[in-house]
Amino acid sequence: MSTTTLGSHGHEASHAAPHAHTGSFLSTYVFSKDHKVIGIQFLFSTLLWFLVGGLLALAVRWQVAYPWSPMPILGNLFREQGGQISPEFYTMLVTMHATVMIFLVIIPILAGAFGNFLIPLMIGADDMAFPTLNMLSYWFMWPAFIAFGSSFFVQGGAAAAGWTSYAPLSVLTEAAPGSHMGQTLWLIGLTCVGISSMMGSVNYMTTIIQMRAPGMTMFRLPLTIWAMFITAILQAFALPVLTAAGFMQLMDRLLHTGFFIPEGNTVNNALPAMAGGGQALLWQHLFWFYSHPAVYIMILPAMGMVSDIISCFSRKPIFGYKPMVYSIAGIAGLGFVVWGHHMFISGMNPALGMTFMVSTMMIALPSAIKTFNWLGTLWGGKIQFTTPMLFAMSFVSMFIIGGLSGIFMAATPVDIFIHDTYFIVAHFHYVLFAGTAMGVFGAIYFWFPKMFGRMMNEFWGKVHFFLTFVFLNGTFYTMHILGANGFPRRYADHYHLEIFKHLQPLNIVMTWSAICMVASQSIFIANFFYSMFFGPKAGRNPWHANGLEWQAPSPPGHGNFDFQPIVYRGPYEYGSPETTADFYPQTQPPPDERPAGDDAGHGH
Amino acid sequence: MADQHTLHDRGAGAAVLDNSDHGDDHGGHLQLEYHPGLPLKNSKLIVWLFLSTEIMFFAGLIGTYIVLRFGAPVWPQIHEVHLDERIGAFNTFVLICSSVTIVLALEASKVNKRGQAKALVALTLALGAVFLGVKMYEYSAKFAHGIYPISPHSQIYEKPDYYYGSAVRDRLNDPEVAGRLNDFRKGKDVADLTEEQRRGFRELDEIDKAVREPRKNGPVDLYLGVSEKVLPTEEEASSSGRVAPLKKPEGLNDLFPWLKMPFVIAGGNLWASTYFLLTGFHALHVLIGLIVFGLMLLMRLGPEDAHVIENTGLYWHFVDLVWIFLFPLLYLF
Amino acid sequence: MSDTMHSDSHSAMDSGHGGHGSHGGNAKYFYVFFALCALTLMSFWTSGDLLIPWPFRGQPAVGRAFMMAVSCTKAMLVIMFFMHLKWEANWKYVLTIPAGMMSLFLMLMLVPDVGLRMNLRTGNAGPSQERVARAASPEQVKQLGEIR
Amino acid sequence: MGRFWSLLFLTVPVFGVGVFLWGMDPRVNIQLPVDVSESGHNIDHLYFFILWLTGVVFIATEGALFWFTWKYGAESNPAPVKYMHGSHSLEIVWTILPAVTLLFIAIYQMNAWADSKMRNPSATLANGDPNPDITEIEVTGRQFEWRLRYPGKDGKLGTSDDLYTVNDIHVPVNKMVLVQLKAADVLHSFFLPNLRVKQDAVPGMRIPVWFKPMVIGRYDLPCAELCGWGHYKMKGQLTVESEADFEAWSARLDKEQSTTTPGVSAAAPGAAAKGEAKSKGEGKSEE
Ligand code: HEA
Ligand code: HEA
Ligand code: CUA
Ligand SMILES: [Cu+2]
Repeated sequence: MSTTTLGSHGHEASHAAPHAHTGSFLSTYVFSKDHKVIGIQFLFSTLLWFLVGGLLALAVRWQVAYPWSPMPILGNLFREQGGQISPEFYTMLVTMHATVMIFLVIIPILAGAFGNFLIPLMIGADDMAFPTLNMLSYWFMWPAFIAFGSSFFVQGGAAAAGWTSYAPLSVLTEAAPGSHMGQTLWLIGLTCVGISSMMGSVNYMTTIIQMRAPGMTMFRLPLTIWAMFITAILQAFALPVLTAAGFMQLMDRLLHTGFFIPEGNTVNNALPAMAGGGQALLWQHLFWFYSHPAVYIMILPAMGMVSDIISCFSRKPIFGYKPMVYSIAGIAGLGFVVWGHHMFISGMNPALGMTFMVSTMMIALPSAIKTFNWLGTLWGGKIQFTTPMLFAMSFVSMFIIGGLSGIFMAATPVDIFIHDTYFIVAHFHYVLFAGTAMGVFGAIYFWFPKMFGRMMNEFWGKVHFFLTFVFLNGTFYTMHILGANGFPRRYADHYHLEIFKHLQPLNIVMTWSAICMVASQSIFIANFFYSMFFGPKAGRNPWHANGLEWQAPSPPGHGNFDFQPIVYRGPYEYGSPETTADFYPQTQPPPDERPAGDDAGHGH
Repeated sequence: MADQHTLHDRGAGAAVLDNSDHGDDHGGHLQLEYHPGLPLKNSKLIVWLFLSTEIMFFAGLIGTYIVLRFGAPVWPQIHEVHLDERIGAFNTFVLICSSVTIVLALEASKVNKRGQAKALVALTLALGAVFLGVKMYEYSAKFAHGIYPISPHSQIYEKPDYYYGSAVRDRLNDPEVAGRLNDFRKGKDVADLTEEQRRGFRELDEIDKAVREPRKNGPVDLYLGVSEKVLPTEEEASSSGRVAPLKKPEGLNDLFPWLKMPFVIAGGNLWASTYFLLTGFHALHVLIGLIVFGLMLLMRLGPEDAHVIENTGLYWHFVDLVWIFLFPLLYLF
Repeated sequence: MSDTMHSDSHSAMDSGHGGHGSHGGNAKYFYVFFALCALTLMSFWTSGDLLIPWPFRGQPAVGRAFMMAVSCTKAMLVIMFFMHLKWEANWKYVLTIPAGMMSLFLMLMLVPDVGLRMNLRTGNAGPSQERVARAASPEQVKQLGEIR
Repeated sequence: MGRFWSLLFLTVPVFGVGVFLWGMDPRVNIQLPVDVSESGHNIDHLYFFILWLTGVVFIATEGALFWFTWKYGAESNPAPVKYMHGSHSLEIVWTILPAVTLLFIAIYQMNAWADSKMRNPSATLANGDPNPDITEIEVTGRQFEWRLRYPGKDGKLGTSDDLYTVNDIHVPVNKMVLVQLKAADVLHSFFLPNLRVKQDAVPGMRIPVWFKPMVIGRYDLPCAELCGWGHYKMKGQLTVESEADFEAWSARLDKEQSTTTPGVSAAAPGAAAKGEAKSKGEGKSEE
């Protein structure tokens, strides 16, 4: 992160290195405009929130397995209730668990942390197009951190209307305890996250379009960058609608407009709080118009990074580069026309449901193409079972499970039964945790040397992988079975219903599995921090990878490159017959060309 | 948008040529060369990208308005909600003028007519301020009539029904209202009242008696009569043709600002919700534009700043564009 | 997307809107200005009190369609001339068309659910009695007119 | 170590399929709950159809993943990597095949969807009389209970002989039930796991829900849409009984409720609901 390492491996570095950067600590590490620092700031913040979200999940799990029995250890945090989770607290826990995980972990860790860190490095730029804007996009997360974080401590507690915040529950303050200040804070936090993502996304698009190194054509971009690019487009087009909807909900709550409240709505027989005139389903439409594309925002970058990792450790070009690119674009395009699949049972016009069902089925197609191409990449390679590779392969394996369960739900008649049951919970934890989060772990292990200049410990990395992999399946797989029994979501206690009584033992197993899963993350945390300071030094290119980022110093100095990168080929030329090494960096001139630095790279 | 010119705009492909732009935070490192995808400056590209997100933002808002409006069983005529399309048309004209002035400012700055450019930007700023001023006037007229959403229940009622009746009675039971009415009945301070106000009190007195004497008329007729006295509306000339009343009829609420009597506007609540939502967010955009224009006046506005004018101009034209749709949708539909 | 980029990337930077007022002086802005004013008047015409009375008084749908057409024309003029899109390369379509399509699609999909909420719909769902009882109804509006 | 990891990936399909097979074992009895409706088997059929189909895809893809990691591990695979960038024909194959499969599923299920959500039975005959083949009930979800209204003797909802209960639905067996679903305050969801019925109740909307119970018994009616802190305890009960029992039950209810005058508020919850619904229905008139 400091310029002193710049050029330490240096070819051609001599003229770039000497200018030592003399900023204050504040401007170098806190209010830095350097994309790498911002990326790492995002990484640390989101990992911290990941831990918070994980602990919230444990509280949720505890209640589901042992309703009303005081929670050990974590229960000390709410000792005034005797460590017992009350029903209103449970809905808060579920809501905030999902909110934290989605808005403060997965979205910012993908776009914010990895997007920031990787985009300029992988396209050969010295920074983002607008560094100040970039810095602001990080600092706009803080109001959100504060709003979400503080909402636990305000009167009535945090938001408790589910992460989907369905109106009218979220609008009528009389209807739920967390619907007082907590819900307002939730909406404010959401808006800030939105503004942050917005600034990030326009910046990323500009950077990727305009600041690629000579020779880096669009079809020589690593898939990570393609995924980030298309994710940015998704953000740019989908998010404003959520922002608009969020403002409407805020107005409904604060100014008592009536967008989401129909006439004649009563709470507890009381006279209508507002005159209303609106439509409850409108919120759902607007919310999912963003949040369905958002689920792809939450997986596409991981897919991109996994593609890079798989190709690198199969020592083989990615199978079907262009189909991969087109399928990312296809997912994004189709992603805008399927939002209704969350509303099949919502009272939406059933004819609309039919249309959305067909488009939802079709969206499995690009995902299928991607899955098959990953498998194709593995086929005939020389697979190195490094930690990042294990995580990447588990991404593929787990995404298949999560994706296939999506087919059940896309089938409207089946969704009648499984909607709002644990089948859904299983589905999205498979795509989100077992998919994206595993992909993110892989990416952390993969790019850690670039970020901090040191390697993470392989052995403990594998132990971390093994435990996480086993316990995650133990936690989430059986949720499918629960769902098939109609086990409803967001229930503080299921067992007073006759048909769910026999499912408690299964839940106990899952809860203990979840506890072990969270516990095994301590290995990761220890490995992460130990390696940051004491890990073996990584050279520029510890994995023998092709991407531009691996030609820069580790960690890259200010301005990233100590030479002018010129790109001669795509990023996946592993095992090319043109060279003797099994990798072929994008910047390495072909044997019949003059050495880099000339204007040779301009033609394409 | 606001900090457009403060952001480091490292012109596409100009990395090598354009060292001057790399301020303190880029000191010293190697200047990289790029292969830009589009023949645009980065700043212009990002403004266009930003505008496309804005399209979606307003699509969300306008779409909401359209579906709610046409789904509503009844929507108020604009004169029922005291909206005047001539004011809207005037504001449209103002925004169109400001669009012209900003584009002329751009041309002027390109040919290095700094003074002219500055004057035109200032003119744009002034026009934008006029727009906001008119908007404020319109808002305050609505607020004065009690046409706005408010908790726990707005003063707008959909129907002259039981709920409306009890709201009227509640209001009449309010100590302040009841007190003033009683004072009038007792003849206290009557001398200080104008003729109009005396008439108003007499009407209020009638209302007070009528609503406490149930089923004299059918409640619908009775309450409609009440509402009509509280906030009269000009009758429509025909079902779609609208004749704008030049002199607004005065109602009891206009006469007595303290009265705040509820009234009936069919569809009025949702109308108020959407009207303030759309115009509010548009006005916010105008305001941001004005701030940027204000900052621009501090610049030299020669050819070197032309891109700043161009980018703000793009934003400003977009704001104009939104209004081009809002005007007919809100005032003429 | 990338195709457009490629074809554009080498048409030199200044061939775009390099900024030398090369599109026929400022007169065009005034023409556009007058056109916009005239169009505003035209949509204002539908409200009926200009010199010639608006001929479609009884049919609000005609007036609305007319106004939207006028607004789209105005928007086109602003985009093309003031925002200089007339002189930009193909990238303008990449940005504007998807956004336009998506916003149209959003509105379209809202119609059956929100736009028709008071009507009977597929599957025979409809508004609840409570809602009908509290919502304003067209009959009442007629009554209102009679009283006034 | 490579072998170890490929075996780990092999456990995924083994464990995955195993769990479902174990769940289907009648002794364990962790599977779809008993279906007692006339048309629920359509949904079950689709569920199992998709289960088999995705099961095959699952085993194939996970199996391939295992096999490739087993065969092409760097430690054990002496062959050089296959340097290739993909295959056009393969891409076409694995685009068309899933596309056809998915389209097939999409079309295959449309009928079941239309049957359960679009082709609603009518509560009235063509001449306006109540349809004798249908039990019509109005169900209103509110925090945190289900309020029910039966048409009473005249078979019409909204008349003075309507009957009211809370959380306790009785329906005759073998007869189509048409529920007019509403919500008073927030979203709820009318979920009958044993009848494969689920429909959100939306404030401001009246949504028809229909089913035909075929087996006498009592079934749980949980609420399946988050409706506040008491969401979990918002449970009703569906009692499916013989026509005679149902008649007896409604006659008893009728007797109870016609003796209670609507004004008396200290009465049973059912009667309270009645009084309230009445005043709401007559909102237009003076008190
Ligand atoms: C990263 C996030 C992510 C991803 C990628 C997906 C992917 C998909 N999702 Fe999921 N989804 C969520 C996150 C995600 N989802 C979340 C968070 C919710 C719940 C929100 C809430 O209510 O709280 C949800 C809910 C949800 C629902 C609503 C359920 C309900 O509430 O009733 C539906 C319904 O159709 C659905 C469908 C799908 C489909 C069809 C895909 C497809 O894209 C999957 C495609 C992938 C495959 C199919 C696997 C690989 C392909 C093959 C191996 C090829 C061969 C396959 C076949 C021929 C079938 N999802
Ligand atoms: C990205 C999204 C994400 C992730 C990762 C998770 C992770 C987990 N989730 Fe969650 N969940 C959701 C998104 C997510 N969830 C959503 C959207 C809902 C729906 C909410 C609603 O209905 O509104 C939900 C709901 C939900 C429920 C259903 C509640 C209900 O409906 O009643 C349950 C129950 O078991 C659950 C459990 C878990 C568990 C055990 C984990 C575990 O996997 C958690 C494991 C946690 C860790 C492993 C943390 C590790 C920490 C680190 C690695 C940090 C390292 C730190 C440094 C280096 C500094 N979740
Ligand atoms: Cu009612 Cu959940
Ligand atoms: Cu979705």
